[in-house]
Amino acid sequence: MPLYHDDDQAMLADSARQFMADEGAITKQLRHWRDRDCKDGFGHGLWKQFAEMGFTGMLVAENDGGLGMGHVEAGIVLEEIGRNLTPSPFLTSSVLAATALAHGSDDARGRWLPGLIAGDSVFAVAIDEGGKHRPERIKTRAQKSGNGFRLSGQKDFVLQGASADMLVVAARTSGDDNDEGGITLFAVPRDAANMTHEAVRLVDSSMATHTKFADVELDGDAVIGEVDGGRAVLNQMLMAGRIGAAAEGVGVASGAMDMTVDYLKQRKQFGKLIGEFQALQHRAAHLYSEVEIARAATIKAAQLLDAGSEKADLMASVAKAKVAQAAGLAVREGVQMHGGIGMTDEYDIGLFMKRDRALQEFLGDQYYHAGRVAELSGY
Amino acid sequence: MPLYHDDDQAMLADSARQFMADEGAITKQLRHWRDRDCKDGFGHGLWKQFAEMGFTGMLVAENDGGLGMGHVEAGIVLEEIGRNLTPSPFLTSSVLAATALAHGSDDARGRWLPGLIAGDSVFAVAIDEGGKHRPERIKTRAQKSGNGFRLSGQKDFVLQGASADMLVVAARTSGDDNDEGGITLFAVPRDAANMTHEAVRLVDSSMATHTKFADVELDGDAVIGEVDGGRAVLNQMLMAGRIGAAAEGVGVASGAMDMTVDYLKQRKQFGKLIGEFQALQHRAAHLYSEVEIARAATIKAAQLLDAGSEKADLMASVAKAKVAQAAGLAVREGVQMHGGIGMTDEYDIGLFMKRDRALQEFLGDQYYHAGRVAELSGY
Amino acid sequence: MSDLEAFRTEVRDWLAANCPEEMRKPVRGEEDVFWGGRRAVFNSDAQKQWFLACRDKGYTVPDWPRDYGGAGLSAAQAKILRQEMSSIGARLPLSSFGIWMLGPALLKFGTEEQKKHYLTQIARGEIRWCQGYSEPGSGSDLVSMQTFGADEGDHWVVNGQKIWTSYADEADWIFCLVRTDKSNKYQGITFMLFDMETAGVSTKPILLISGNSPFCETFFDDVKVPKEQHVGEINRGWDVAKYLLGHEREMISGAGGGDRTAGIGAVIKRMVGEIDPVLRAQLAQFDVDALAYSAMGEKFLDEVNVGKGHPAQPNMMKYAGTELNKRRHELMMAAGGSRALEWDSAETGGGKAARGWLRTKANSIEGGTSEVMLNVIAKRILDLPGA
Amino acid sequence: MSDLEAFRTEVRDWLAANCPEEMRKPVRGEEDVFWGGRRAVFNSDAQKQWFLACRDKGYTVPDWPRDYGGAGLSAAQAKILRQEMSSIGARLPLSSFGIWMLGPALLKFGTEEQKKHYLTQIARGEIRWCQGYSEPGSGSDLVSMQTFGADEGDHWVVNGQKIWTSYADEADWIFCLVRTDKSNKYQGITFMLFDMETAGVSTKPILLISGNSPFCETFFDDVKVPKEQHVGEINRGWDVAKYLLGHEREMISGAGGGDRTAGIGAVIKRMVGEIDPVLRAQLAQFDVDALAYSAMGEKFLDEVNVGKGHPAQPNMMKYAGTELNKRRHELMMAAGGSRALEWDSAETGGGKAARGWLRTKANSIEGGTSEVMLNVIAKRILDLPGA
Repeated sequence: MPLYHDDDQAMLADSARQFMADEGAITKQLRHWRDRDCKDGFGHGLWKQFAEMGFTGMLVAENDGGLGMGHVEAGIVLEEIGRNLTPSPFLTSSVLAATALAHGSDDARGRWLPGLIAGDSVFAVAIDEGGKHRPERIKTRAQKSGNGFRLSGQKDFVLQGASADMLVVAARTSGDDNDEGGITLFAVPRDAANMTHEAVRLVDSSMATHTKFADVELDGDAVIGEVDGGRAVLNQMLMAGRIGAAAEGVGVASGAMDMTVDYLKQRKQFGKLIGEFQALQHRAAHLYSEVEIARAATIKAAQLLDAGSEKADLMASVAKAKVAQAAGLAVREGVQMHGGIGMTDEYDIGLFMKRDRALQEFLGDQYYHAGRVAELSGY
Repeated sequence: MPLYHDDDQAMLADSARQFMADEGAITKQLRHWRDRDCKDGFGHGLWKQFAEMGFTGMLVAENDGGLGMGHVEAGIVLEEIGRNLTPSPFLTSSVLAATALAHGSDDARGRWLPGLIAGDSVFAVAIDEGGKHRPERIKTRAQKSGNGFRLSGQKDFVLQGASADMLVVAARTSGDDNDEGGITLFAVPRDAANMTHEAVRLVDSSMATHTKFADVELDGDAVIGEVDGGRAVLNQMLMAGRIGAAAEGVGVASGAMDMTVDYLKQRKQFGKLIGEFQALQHRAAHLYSEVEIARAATIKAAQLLDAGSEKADLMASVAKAKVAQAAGLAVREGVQMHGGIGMTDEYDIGLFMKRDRALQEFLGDQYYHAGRVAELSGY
Repeated sequence: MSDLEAFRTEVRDWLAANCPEEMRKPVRGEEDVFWGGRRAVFNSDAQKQWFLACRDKGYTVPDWPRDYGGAGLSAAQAKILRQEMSSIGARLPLSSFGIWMLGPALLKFGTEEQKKHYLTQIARGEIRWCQGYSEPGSGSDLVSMQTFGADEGDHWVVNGQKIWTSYADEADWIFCLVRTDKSNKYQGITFMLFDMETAGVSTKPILLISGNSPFCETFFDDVKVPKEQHVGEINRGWDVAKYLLGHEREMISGAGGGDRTAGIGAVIKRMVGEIDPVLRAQLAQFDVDALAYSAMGEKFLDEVNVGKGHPAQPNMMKYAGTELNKRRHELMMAAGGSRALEWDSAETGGGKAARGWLRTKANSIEGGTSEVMLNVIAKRILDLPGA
Repeated sequence: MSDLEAFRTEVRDWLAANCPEEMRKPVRGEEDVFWGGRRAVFNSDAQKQWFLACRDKGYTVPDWPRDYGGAGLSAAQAKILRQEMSSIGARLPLSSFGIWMLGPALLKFGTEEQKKHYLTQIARGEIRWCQGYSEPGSGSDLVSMQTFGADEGDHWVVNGQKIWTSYADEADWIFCLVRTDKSNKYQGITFMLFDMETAGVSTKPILLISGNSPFCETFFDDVKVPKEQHVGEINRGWDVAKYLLGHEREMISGAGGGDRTAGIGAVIKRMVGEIDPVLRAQLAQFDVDALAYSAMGEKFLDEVNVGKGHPAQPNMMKYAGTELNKRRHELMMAAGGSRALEWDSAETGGGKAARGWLRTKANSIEGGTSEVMLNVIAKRILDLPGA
């Protein structure tokens, strides 16, 4: 498959770009909800519009009422989300949870997917424990209890944890903390007893929770996939989520870069447009190069994942790390090149910096993923 | 003590600068010996002149006929050596071996130091085993044999190994390869039987050897310091050598930078002096900043070593790593900013790049020393 | 040397007796900094005790003359005091733009009367100062400054607007650049001092991405400034401003340097316990740079004290120090992970890590951008053409 | 798709039958590269067999028309061939500036007669070409070019000097920029082709820091060039040159990219066994960049094949690819340690690592410096003012 968008993908990109620029714009969504101190961090109305656009269920199989598209297509939508800093539960619900649910039973799919597709439901995923993403080690435990399980432990950095109708929780049903095996995924409904959320607002105005499970009782049918066999599905989720986060990061980087390049063409200092200064030109050109490369890596990773290639895992880490570098550079250069006004809340460039920081951290930062590239390469 | 040169040091710096620019100049020494394929890689005549200048024995105690100066002073001479790429056995003989011999017996000092001070003798140090500097692990073994020892093993990257009158060899007299203790230093004379040198020319035209010891018989009085207690002296040598190499590296960086900044003021492209292009100006200014900081770190490390501070070891690694960064940047920017002619053998800038590479590697590269900074800091 | 060693002993004893334990703990945030001024409030008895002890000893400005409220220390003595304070982690008794910026300019350009009056007020923490340089639309380019002081005989009437005036809403007086001659673009600026309570002065805080507002917009509407309240010659304020900017750069570079620039790897290890290997390598390389910069800071101050070193060196220090500090906070955010992302949770002290990280982004903009610093190095130190 | 899959099978079978085992091993150095030309010598039977098989199949230039010695493959087919060759590690059968540079220019600007004649020679490896662009004193600045061709009716008489002509001493013909109109600084240049054996042409190798001499100075002393031996319009050679530079940049960027840009960490691990943790982190970050750039290379070629992508994108590829390749060799030197420093020892193949490392330093200079690439990106892609 060529590494550019085919005609269908180009059409999707056009409509996603238009939609997000209109409906998902910073003033209309991010600033709107932020300035109202919104407890969800996003607007449910927009989520319904996502459904009308066909975005919510794009990764869901056609048999399950979705569009059966791939991660290249999801990446197209995510790039536009990133470019507009549009707050939504798309990544956690339509990418991560949808990937998990694809491995769920008929019952599970029937119970959860229609709400997702309709834009009525929001899902969260509970993977991390502690401040850093280290899914190789899972301590949260689910013990057999009659027909079901009792879940105990704590998950952190659960995006949209408090507003989600269902949480996909990765827990240990056997083995030691660092074991590869012994993992089971559960679909935990919002009204589960003994589950408590400590909701925190993050730097990018999104909401996350520290979620505690104190003997949460779960039915046997809360299990997604196989008991003790959840690692494979978890890995599938992680690949999808990382590549999705990378695609969103490409959008954040592009948005910040475009805004900055525009500014270079308008702002005068010492009697010249600052874009005439060669030192800034070279830095902008280098940034362009980094962003282009990051985008290529992300599309490649998505294609490999869609093709079921065993190289997808490596390339997902490459993409996540590369995008983190490029987007980090884009927002730092963006603020610096804007000068003083770049530091003010009034200008949007700082919002890109904040969003980038949260996105960098989600599902592993550049250092984690560079280390992973080394490990997967055998050194 | 303030971190700038006092009056005596400033005088030393003036005379070292003048001497090295005159007698140690690239055409007179480096190119001269290189183009003649000199087997020593340096000129013995210059080494005698070093003696006349009082450089050879500057670190040797006054009681032993030296000048009893410190590492700040040695660093002053080394910076000028670096600036002129002057090939000499100063670092191995007057810094490393002299530091070891300061811990030697009266006999050892009496045997070796006069020749060093007079510029008649050249010493080498044999520490590394394998391609990377890892003095924590020493495999070369010296076994008790009658009154003396039998030495077996191989040392690599022995600068001036083939032309040295004596080699200071770090060998293991007890314990396992990775043990801290059990190290003994030996002064091995050039005519020792069963010692063979495979001499190789390095990228900077200096000479090094892979030296093999196949049951080399040594008298008991070849031992420098205590049997099994050589690690402390070795560490002292390493600090002195690393700080010395850093000082030389500061000179290499400064020389490359000065040559490049001069070139920026002469070369025209597109109808302008290339030094007028702001992108190059900013890169040159950044380079200046890095070189200044590297120099400060090196002087600080030398002061701490002279003061016997326990922080000297950490600062030696800081200096070695920082100088490697700064000098690497200086020579890369130097060649790039010179453009095509920077790639030709005819211009000197490439010689700076070659010397920097060899010096980077000697006694640990920037990665080794950054890692050491982390370890010494407890993480 | 023995005189100095005796002084060191004296300092140690004095610190032992006068610096409360509480004042030896790292500053946790803005609330732990004492800025003085008419409206000053101490946030603890210890803070008050420490400030008063230093004030009375002249240690708020150790190397200023005793006549102006200082301790009259020599360069070598001042370094010893710095070292001894640093070794016990003593906090600054008084933070002040008067000390860091206006003071040095007054020492060089002020009349004897001005020195006595203003320097003593500064040393004693009585007046808090702010700085009026930048204007909207003239960030790094001070030449395009518009604020104008009309000559009305014994006073000027000042109209215009300043921006990025740090803590203008909390300051008592301002030192301010005002155009007094419109015919001369590069000169024609006068360095004035006036009370922020003068009629016609108003301020409006600027909300930053960190959620804080350390800077203001400051408006002048027919503000009357008596003619004697200028420093240096009339229409030659640019000389004073340039001199002062050098000191501001020293101060800002101090934010990323000085003795406080120890490594961060060890701190982070204690904080988070486990460090990812690639992140560890980044921290190690940062620590190399930070410890090297710390040596540079020491060398720089030693050279400043004896008048050695290139006069444009503060620009290099400012550039390298602020870039380093930004990188430090990037790494601290990475080490802190998702916890460090929290914006207002109690556990993070109200998002201290994230807000602090965002605040550092201004380091390389305020007091002269990194780009301006590099221009100055290229021109004044490297002597590159057309720079 | 099934047509393409059938083609893939066909290619696989053909490669299995025609690509000798020896030609599937990584190229160890210049001696393993076959450049063709009048004086071509094969350094092994396998090399010869592989070249002849490809030549006869049109696979030296798979996507050129069959009429000019190519295989006439579509973009999709050519990609499949590339993928299959890459997957068995097949060496290039023929390296040639004729293929990479002159060929594309002839395909666009040449007359039918020129195409038939020159392209077929190139495809069959009969003539080895060199490029005459740079002159002493006009490195990146081609406008200041001095070599002049005086109009003598049916021919020009060319005088002047070129520099950095790669392998001029081994080439048969040169494609060369010559000023033919002194009154027009920006135009007035003609793109000429001539035989290096023409009277008045001489070359002198330039010794490089790597100890090798891949470049020459080339001198023209009353060299007679027939009028029909120019490409494009007279005095409009700049258009041809610019077009060709784009292709040169693609080629040079390929040196640091393409499918060969796999990670180096794994290779180094096998080579040295033990890797220092901080160096490992550097290798990991390099591998991230290299694998990402490899994807970019694939995307770039896919876009070129269908005429998508920005026309200045080759400049970006050249910039990023060459900077990456320099970094790759820096890291390989660091991993190799003191052994890699050796300059002429047998164990290091005569200093292969060190010489290769030094050679890469020219990557970001030849074919347009990195600085020129960044200028072009700023101007043509980002549309920045005055760039």
